[in-house]
Amino acid sequence: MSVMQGNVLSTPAIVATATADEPKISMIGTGAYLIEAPGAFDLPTQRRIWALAHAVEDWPEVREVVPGVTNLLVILKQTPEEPEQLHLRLGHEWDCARSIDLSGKTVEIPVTYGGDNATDLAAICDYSGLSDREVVRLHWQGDYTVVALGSAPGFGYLHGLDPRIYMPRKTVPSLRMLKGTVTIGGMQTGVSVLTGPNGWNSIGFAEMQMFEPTKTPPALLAPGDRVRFRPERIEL
Amino acid sequence: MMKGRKRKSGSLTAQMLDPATLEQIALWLEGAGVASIEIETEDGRLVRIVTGEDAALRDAGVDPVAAAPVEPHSVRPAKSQIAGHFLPVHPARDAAEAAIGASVFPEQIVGFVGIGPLIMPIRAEEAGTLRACTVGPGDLVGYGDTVFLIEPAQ
Amino acid sequence: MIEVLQTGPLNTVQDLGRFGFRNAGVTSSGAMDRLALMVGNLLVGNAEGEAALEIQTFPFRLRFERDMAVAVTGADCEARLDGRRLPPWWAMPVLSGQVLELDTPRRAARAYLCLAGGIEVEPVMGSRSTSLRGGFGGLEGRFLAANDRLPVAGAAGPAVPQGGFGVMPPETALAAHFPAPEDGTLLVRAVPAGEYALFGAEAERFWTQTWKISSHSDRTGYRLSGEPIRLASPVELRSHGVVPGVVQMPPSGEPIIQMSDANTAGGYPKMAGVIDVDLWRLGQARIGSRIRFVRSSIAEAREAERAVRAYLDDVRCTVPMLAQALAAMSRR
Amino acid sequence: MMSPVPSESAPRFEKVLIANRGEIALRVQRATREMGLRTVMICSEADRDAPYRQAGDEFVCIGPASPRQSYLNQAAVLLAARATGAGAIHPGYGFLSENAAFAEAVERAGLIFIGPPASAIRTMGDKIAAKRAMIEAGVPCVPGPDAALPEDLASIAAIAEGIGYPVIIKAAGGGGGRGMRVVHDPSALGDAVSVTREEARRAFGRPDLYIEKFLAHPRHIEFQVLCDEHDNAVWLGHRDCSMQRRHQKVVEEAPAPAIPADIVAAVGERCANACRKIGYRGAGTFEFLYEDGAFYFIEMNTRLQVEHPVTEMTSGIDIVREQLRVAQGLPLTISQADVRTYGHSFECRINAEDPFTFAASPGTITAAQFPGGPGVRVDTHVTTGYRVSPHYDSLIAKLIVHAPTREEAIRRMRVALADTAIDGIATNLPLHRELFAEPAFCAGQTDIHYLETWLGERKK
Repeated sequence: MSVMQGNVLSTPAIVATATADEPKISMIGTGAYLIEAPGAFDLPTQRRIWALAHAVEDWPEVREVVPGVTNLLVILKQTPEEPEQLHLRLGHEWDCARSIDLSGKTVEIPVTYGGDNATDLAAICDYSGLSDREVVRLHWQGDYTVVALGSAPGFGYLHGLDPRIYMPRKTVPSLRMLKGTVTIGGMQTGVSVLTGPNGWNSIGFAEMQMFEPTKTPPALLAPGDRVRFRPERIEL
Repeated sequence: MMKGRKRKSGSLTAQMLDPATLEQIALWLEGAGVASIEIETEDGRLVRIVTGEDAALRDAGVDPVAAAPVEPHSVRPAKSQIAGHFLPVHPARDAAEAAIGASVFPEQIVGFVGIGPLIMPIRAEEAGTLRACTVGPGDLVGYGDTVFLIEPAQ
Repeated sequence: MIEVLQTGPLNTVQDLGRFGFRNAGVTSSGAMDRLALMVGNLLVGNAEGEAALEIQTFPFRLRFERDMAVAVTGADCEARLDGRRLPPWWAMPVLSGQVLELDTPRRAARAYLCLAGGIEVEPVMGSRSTSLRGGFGGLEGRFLAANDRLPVAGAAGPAVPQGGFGVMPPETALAAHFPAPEDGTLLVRAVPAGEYALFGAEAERFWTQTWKISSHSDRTGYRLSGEPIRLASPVELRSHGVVPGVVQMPPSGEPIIQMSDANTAGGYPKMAGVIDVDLWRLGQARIGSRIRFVRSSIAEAREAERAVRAYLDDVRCTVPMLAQALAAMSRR
Repeated sequence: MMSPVPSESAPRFEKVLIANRGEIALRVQRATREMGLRTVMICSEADRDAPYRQAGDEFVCIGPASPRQSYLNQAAVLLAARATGAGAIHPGYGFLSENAAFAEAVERAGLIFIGPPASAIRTMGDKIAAKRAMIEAGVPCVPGPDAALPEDLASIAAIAEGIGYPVIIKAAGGGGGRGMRVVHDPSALGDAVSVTREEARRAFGRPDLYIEKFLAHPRHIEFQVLCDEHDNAVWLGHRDCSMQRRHQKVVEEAPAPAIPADIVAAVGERCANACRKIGYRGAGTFEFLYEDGAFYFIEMNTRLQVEHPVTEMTSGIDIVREQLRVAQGLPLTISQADVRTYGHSFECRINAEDPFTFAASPGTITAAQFPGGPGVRVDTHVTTGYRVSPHYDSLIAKLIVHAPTREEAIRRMRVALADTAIDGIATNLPLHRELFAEPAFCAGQTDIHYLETWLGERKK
């Protein structure tokens, strides 16, 4: 399964996206629409995406909605009879969507920074020109918001990373990164939920279970949640 | 798609005595290198069908010496258990489950009947040699209609 | 109970998939050939989405530990029950102790074993499908191994006729509604997706060339090999949800089709989306086989979907009729 | 609401499966072919060699001889339709013709049942529901409440008075003469009630009693109706089917002799209205008892009847053809104003049975000869060499004559009967010949008890 995974951990190096103020609405196959918000990746845009998701998820023809990074995938129960109509309705719904602030919980994640699992810390230091202590400090001092879940069960894309420690994803992914590894990918950060190949940069390790299939809901994080990293140990 | 050929189901006797069927059976027998065949009908009658002389076999390119010796014993029918259209070969396969001339074992599937979206098997009742198929592909067959003739093993 | 006697890797319990958790990063999973699963279930009197075994590595052998009705659909694996050869797309009652064997199919990739009542593993998030990547669902979230025993629920539907019966394979029954293969090349219908226009004139080659399904293909996705179609400069998108059927164009220029275990998110440019109703055919395409994309439309997809629906309804309606007719005939 | 009339070019079905055997299968098949529709005829193993096998487009055996395994095997009939691509099923009479569940199964399978909607079959199959529906539609019924009698005698007496003597007291669960008492005047009511109630308690385990008007010498008169989906309902005159033995009709005639035309017309109209009211479709028959100038509804047959030819002869309307048209969604070819009946028609049911012991007589017909000539119609499926199977109804032919007057029709039937010869098996031809020489029968207006009484006396 490894070969198909690399692409999901995207850094918006060159972003092909919607024009200045119109969202881009396109179909994927016969049963899904992707609505991509115009403009930058910021929280106000993301909040508008959440508002759109909230408005659309109860439509009778909708099976599920998947919020992404300033975009929303709307999966239909069946192939639409009038695809153009639905396209227009989605556009209209975006126009009407106002920012909603999901009243999320705050999750504190204890982290062991550095150590055996922080194999990419040195590279980040090189890239940023900061010391390892600085990098770790900037990371745990951050105030993060869960933008979306995806790529793996319970994996949260966290927004709020200090721009000084932005780090492009690796050209050669780590082949066996442990589940629980705290990582930086582009302008985002997150805690990996599966052991396996991973292109993000590792800086630490968290024991916390991010996903338990038998729990309701199974994922610890939800869009809108606030995340704080608490440095339990720093091994530098 | 099924061929819409008109086909009446009927008793084995009636089928046997139909000149067209007789001719067809004779052809099959010749093809199989068999000189004569006896068929037991459901009312216990024995019908013997004898093909042409050895010369006819030679004309057909069949070596009479190689022709399988056929003892004058009865031939058993393999019947359809339901009304539908005859499928000699399963639609997902390239070849029949059993070829004419092949040995078959009891309960072996030798052909099929299509009923709308479903398929029912036609089975050999006992071990023997599959001698002839008495209906054409796509023909309508009924419950109890003879579709194959099987020469029982000794 | 059924007991696995012999199996290759990657054979799993699957149903129609797990829905509603994509936004938590949970892939839908589910049978690669959903139609074969649905038909198999209908043959044994189940609801069309009961859990069954998806067999994609062979040989596979299994013993039934009680009398039950089963159906084998999908790829023709020359199935044998206690050594006796069965036709493909076949349902029959089996006895406790009987052994079913499936061999490597010559055509198609996956066979489905449906059991009356369905495989009764604990549903996880509303589905019994195995998520190998997530490690949950199906049998302990893993693929089957020899000596595994799987529980089978009690049958609810009418008894399957003693001598067994079959169904017209969808390929035959629905031949008029699917493009026929050309020189052994599977024609897969797709509609252009979000970034299609970025490829400009190059996009034409997406449709005209024949792609080979590479060996780096599995339930997650098919990597295709062929003459690469690259963008002048690589494009990455913000991470967004994806669905099975999406055809992505990574920088290598060789397409990836996301399949049943599709990633929930992606960022590669999307060239096209395979129409849902053609996904089961892709699910039966083998590694090394060739495919070509045929430009389709939502209207054409709907037309084919209606035909598939009618076929399934016909099977659902006719199966109990056959059972009843035969039962009435055997009663004196 | 008028549903749109489908155009002739887009019929709802092009192939009809005839789910029956014998003369009616052949009768239906002729009408079907006349309309340019294709036919599928089914048979059991016993009927494999039926002479009509050559007549239709397709002929296929669906199961063993026993009716339950073949003609009554609903699923097998539906599968045969599915296999042959038939779009509609004509059930004929008997077998599955009045089976509401079958009608539903046919519709569920996406096919057209050539008959009324299942709901109408169901309502009319339930005696109480049918009676209520008829009372609502203004069709006269046998007087008497549908509820069990109260306990106190005074109330019972009042009910009896309301109905008018003679009345009959019936035990719930009784029948066939058991648990029934006829009361001719009020003085006998008390005893009859208490004796019958005691009998009911002991014999049937339920003390419930019902009361009804007692008809001593009724005739069996029935009205043929036809309805389409476009709110048209017509009645095609009436028939007298009083000539019965153990509820089996032996001879039928149309019209029923000596019933005032105004009474007939009033009842016929109500039957047609009742059809419109219950949303009936296709052909049907309202059966009545008739006594002293009054009609009493007994039941409705929601199908084609054996004796439909006498109505066809007098009305000139092909009832099966109309059934097929209605099933196609087409309007009836006639309105009530177009219905003209002319002359008189008789039908003799020729059965393979001993004419006087009525023991069934299966076997091979060594010679069969049927009459002809003006006004003579023979509906049969048998020919020389035909084997009458013990598995099915013994009806082998229907001899039908038509003439301007009843007297002429009787003379025509006598000649037709004389010209008919069936050898190799016993038939009831001798009974028919004797009946048509019987003065009382020839005079007409005989009641439903006449034949059994006549047979009883003949024995002595």
